[in-house]
Amino acid sequence: MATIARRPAPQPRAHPARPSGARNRSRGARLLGALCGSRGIFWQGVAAAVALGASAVVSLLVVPADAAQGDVQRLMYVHVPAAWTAYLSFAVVAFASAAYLRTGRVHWDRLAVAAAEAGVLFTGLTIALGSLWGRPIWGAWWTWDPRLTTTLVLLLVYAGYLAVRGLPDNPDRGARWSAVVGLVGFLDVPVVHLSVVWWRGLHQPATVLRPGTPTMAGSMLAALLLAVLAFTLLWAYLVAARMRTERAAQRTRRELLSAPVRRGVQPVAPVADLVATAPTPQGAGSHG
Amino acid sequence: MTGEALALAAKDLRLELRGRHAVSTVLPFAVTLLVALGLALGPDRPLLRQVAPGLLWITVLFAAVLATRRSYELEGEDGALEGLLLSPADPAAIFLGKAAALSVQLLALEVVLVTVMALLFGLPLAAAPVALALVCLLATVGLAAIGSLFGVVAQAARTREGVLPLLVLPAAIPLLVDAVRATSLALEGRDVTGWLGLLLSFDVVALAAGTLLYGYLVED
Amino acid sequence: MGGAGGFRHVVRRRTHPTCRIDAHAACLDGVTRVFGQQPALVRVRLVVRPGEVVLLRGTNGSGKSTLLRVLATAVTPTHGRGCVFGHDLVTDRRDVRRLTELVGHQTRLYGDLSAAENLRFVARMHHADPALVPAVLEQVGLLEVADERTRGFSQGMRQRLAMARTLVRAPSLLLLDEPYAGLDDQAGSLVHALVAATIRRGGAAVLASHDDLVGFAADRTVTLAAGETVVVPQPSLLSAAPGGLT
Amino acid sequence: MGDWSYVAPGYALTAVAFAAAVLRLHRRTRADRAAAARLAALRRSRRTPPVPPP
Repeated sequence: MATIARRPAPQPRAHPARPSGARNRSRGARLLGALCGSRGIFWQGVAAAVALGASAVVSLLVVPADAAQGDVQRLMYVHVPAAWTAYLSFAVVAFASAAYLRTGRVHWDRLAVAAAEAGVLFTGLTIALGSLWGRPIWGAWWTWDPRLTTTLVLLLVYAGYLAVRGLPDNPDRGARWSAVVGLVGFLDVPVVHLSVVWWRGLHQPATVLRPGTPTMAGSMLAALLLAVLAFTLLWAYLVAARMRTERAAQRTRRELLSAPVRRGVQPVAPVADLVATAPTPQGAGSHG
Repeated sequence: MTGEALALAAKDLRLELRGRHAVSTVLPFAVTLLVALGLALGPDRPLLRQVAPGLLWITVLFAAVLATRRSYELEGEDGALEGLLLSPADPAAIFLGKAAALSVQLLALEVVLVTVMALLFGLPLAAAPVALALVCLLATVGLAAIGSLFGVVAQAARTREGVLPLLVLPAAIPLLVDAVRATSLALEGRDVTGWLGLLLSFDVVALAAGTLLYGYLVED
Repeated sequence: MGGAGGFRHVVRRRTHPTCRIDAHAACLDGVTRVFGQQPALVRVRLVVRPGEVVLLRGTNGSGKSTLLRVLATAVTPTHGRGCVFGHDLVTDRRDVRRLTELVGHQTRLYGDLSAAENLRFVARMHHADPALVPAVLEQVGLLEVADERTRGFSQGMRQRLAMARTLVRAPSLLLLDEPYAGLDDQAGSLVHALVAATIRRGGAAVLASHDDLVGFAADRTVTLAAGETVVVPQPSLLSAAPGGLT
Repeated sequence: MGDWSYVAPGYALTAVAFAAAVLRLHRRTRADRAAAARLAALRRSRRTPPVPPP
């Protein structure tokens, strides 16, 4: 019987407009992909470490102390970049939350979570350093300075963002709730700042804490910009690494739903320890 | 859309008149808190008059949290909230209806609280009654908007206890600051237009956020 | 596209082409739904044609209620797609909600409102005619308690009121979750009248029930086990021989 | 008035905070990698045809 000539399986015709394979992704996407790959993150970490080291050396030793405040003013080189990074991550949380609500893409939510967690770190640091610096200058650990108070409100909003994530049993819903809290918190910040400025009734010019006034000595400004760059690099590293862990956690969670695994595992506990306690697979395959 | 919001607000208020929860629990709580705060600060009348606005708005804030929780509990009792969400009504209409009903309840509460404070702390209400009324109105609308927005989160969350204050209080901080300052200025008869503008901007932000984002909170 | 208010946020899922045609009253295409870690529904495929009554059978926790709640858009499917009368379950929620009514053990009533007030509120929220309320109450036999608060009603009376709500709304897709629990025979016949009315209107009905339908022919029976549809060979006329997986 | 007793704790606090954050992330990455490995093993074992029950 004539063997039926096997028609060669139709090759998956690459869509003419979009050649398949890595080449079709735009240059930006490829660069982002490289940055977020585990190797990329490692080099980000190294760059951040180098920049932080250099900035510490410069701001502690090289730069002259401030005429009025003396060495205490060196705290500016950590307090101001921390404040800048805190507000940066808050803006990223708000933007990513809005994008997640708008498009429903999961990577926006991961970016929002990563930025929120980094935000909590830097906001807490800003407040601690701010009061540490305020102590010798204003003689009090806490003054209702508009910026410090707004940063404190920022910290409360971050706490709300992270607390709301775990509330519903449906992780998608938790992500949506936290996105809404992140957005509402972001809309709050300008009103908070304005209220506190009026509330104190003080309209004195920017206090010495406010940087960037060109009157600062050239070298100090350079040291400050280096510190800001270093903090931003570290922030980028923390966010990128946190996004990878979030992606891995979500992948594991979805993995647990795939049929072969599901039968072997009775998922009740959270993913991390759940996998650790997963019983050794029964059936012939178990080689444990 | 407005028809549904009005129907919902009317239903909420009728439920309130029937259940009289605000009158029977929230009001006594508020007055007790006020008196306790007053006692804690001592009999010194000028001091009391100076902190009176702060006491008023702290009490209203906590009363708002209680009233919001009660309003959503009534919905959740028999799954009525899900009935609302499964109706073709736009989530924004549900939000506005709840916020309107809550505002009316809180305003009624404030009228009583302000008169009680006027008696206890000897506040010169006659100084600028219109300004005072405007401040109370704008502050209450903002508070009701935040309460209604986050109330559904507290109702649907697994651990219900501490969620509502955790979400409402940080968001209400600017409102608290503005209302206290505006009230004290109003009592002294000074100009409050700047603060009213700030309160108004807060209300616009809160209502806009509520209208746009309520849909995301309620969908499962 | 009347996306439900703020819920335009949705994973950009195109509904399966075959699903879009209006021939289907409801269709689920590989719907999975996970609660926390427990998958309640796993890749369920279901097609309900207009005029059809589908009976869902299965043990407790087999996913019957979740399936009804997914069809009623009370719950979003984690994976997979579905549509009701051509409206996608995830993007065209308001249209789906205009057409479907889910009656479960929760009767969604306000305790402090009277029966009539509850129904008038439902009529206004669903753009139905409030004048229908007295007639409907009479039909479910609650006319004499129309002005009493529902807080004092028994479970059976509350479920009759829930059915009255369905009559007021006149939905196209009727989703009944254990409609017979706690009902006497007379109320049971009300359920049949309700389903028959929906079918006459060209709608469809999906019932989840343990006990056998007395004097009632479901066109098709779907059995669920652990969230997955199980093909069980049995005659479709249930009243003939109660079988299937129990 | 240049007083290092405030600057030193400030920088120390910053260094400790950063180190803690990086360490936490590193530990999580390692835990995720272990989880992924376990799952892969579980999936591989599942794929081998199970021996028919006796």
